[in-house]
Amino acid sequence: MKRLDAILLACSAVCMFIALYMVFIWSPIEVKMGVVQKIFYIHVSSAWVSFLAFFVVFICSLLVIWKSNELAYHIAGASAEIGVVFTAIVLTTGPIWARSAWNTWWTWEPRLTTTLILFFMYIGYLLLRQSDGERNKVARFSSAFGLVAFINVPIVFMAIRWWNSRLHPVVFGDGKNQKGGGVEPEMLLTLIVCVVTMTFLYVVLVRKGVRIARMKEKIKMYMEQVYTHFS
Amino acid sequence: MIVLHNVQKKLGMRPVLRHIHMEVKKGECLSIVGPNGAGKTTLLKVCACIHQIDAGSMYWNGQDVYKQLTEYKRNLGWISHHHFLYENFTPVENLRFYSELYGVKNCEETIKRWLKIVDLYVFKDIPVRTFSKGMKQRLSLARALLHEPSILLLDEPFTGLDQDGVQLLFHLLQQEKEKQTAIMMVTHDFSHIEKISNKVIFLHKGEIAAESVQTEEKHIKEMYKTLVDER
Amino acid sequence: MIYLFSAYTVAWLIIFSYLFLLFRRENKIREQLHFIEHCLQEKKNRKMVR
Amino acid sequence: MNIKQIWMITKKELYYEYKEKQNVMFILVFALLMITTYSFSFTITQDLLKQITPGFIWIVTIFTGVMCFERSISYELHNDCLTGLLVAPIEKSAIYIGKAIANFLILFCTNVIVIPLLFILFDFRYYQHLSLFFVVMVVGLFGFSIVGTFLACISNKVLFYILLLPMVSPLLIAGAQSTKILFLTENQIHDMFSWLKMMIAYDCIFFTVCYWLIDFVLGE
Repeated sequence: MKRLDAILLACSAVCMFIALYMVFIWSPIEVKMGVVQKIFYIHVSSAWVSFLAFFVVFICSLLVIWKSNELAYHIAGASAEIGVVFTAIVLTTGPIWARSAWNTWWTWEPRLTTTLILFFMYIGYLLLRQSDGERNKVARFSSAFGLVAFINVPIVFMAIRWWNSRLHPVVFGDGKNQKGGGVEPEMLLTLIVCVVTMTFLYVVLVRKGVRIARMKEKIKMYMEQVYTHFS
Repeated sequence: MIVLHNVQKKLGMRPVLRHIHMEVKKGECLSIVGPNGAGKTTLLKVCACIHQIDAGSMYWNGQDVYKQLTEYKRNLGWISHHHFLYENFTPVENLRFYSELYGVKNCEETIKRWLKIVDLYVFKDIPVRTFSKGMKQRLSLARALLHEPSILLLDEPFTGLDQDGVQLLFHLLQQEKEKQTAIMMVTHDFSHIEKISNKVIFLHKGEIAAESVQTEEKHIKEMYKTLVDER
Repeated sequence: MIYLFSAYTVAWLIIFSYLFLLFRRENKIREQLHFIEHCLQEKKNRKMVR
Repeated sequence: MNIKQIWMITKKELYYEYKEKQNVMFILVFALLMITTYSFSFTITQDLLKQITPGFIWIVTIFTGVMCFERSISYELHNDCLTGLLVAPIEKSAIYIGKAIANFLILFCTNVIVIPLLFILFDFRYYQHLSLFFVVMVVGLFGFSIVGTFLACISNKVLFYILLLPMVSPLLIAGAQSTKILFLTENQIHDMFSWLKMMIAYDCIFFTVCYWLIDFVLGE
């Protein structure tokens, strides 16, 4: 257990340095947008991690509902937390880039808005997990919400896309990840390395979160023992 | 009447009930006692099919309960210290709703009869929210018994009941026993057990720790003490 | 350039503060756990002596 | 699915609302107060009115709905009546669907009162496509009640608001847009149909999912 963690941590650290090197020094500077384009790497890779995290929440919620699997419940919790953190990164780096590229902080563009709603939904999910009540009940309820929330994501995306394209002129082309012209192979490689790094980081964080959750469980169990001794 | 064979129930990962073998015959009253968190209420909820069992089997009249769920539930009565009444309905409306749920035949007459039995006929058209606690409890007895259940589950029925209510409950239970109803009762109040029960089951940490056909208060207290101290 | 800088700063800040939070939480809970285990152990020992 | 059981629950629910008239009064007064506040907060010209009324109708609906859903569960928990229902010989999904339908009917009735009042108070003249507007309203409210009732079952008072609003945002967008098209740009009526289709798809998806999930959620 411990060893695997160490290996994973080392891997993610090494990857991190490689990624940083590639992002800032190795990869070419984009012609149209200039150096600002480099935000793109961290933006996209954190977006990837957050979607991955929410997908994991979905799968784990299914397992909780279906098989009442305890481990899945812990993983879902840790994953949702990480997802929210990385969505926060996406939501802060996005506007910074937008400011430089489109000269506005925020637009009600489908991807941005969907991400924002996603952010709110999973904050709701985390709050629901922390609500008081019988443990099993809370687990069932929050997992049900995790399922419904994930199903809602594509619908929200569709709705917002239609909403925008029908009634507003499309100002910024097809989405914000549009890169002028084709992608340079170096850029693509850098992006891939960044994504891999972030995924490693995600795995490390999930394992840590699960460990914490388990320890919390243990404490609860011990507390029960203590209480029965004293009563 | 009801037979539980090797029943297991988990809430999350934690097993709440393990290896439960028991049988309640017609006209028999079984009491379940045990410390807090032993799984008494869970056992009752399993018998009422609110919780689904994870392993083992449950039989009613020699057939699997889950294969005749509606029929089984129609024959089920549940009395608890919560009274399950809608505050803004009058007694008649409350009883009418429940008798509709259970498909009681000539319901108006049955309601009238039961209101007379629990001595609330005078107040039949006054909203329940104005009632005293004792009156609500009495009405809840009528609510639980009006479809003439052949299995009766009692979840700490004496909590919050006044002296008259206790007398009435005993009277009704005695009647039910004569009508060959199978009764299961969870209670903390050992003094009431001997008056009605034929058998006592001691539940500890989700397992049946002991069974006894002696139901005197002293005997139960002694056994309870030794069981709790032992473990 | 300033945008690039601020974007990366914010991102790393968020990641590291989350990491920091996680570690602190873990340590806190571990302490609690040790404390309780210790208490229980002591209790058991005392019982055995008695 | 058992129609008879669902109807029993719906009937009880509606009868309960009928007995406790103050609840419906609360919802109505609240909606009217919102309209009043709306007129205070904007200086309304006829032109602006047309722009914001469609959205406003849906905002009023959401806020009144939130009150309605939250109550329909809270009085069930009050004396542990929910356990009473779970022990009774009916399906768990019947309880949920019965409640959802009752909520839908209550919301619909309040809207039938509130929307004409809104039109009268602001002198908003609108006569075309009333039947289409009706259809949009019904489809929207149905999806809204389904999701709202489900979320009310799994959350507590405060959290409910936070969970509900992002969840119904597609419905809100589609509803507001289609209403806007009906009110303002009648020549784009075919666009309205694609929004309507989306709302129907939303209703179907969430009906199926919630219907399946409620068995695992209720009574645990």
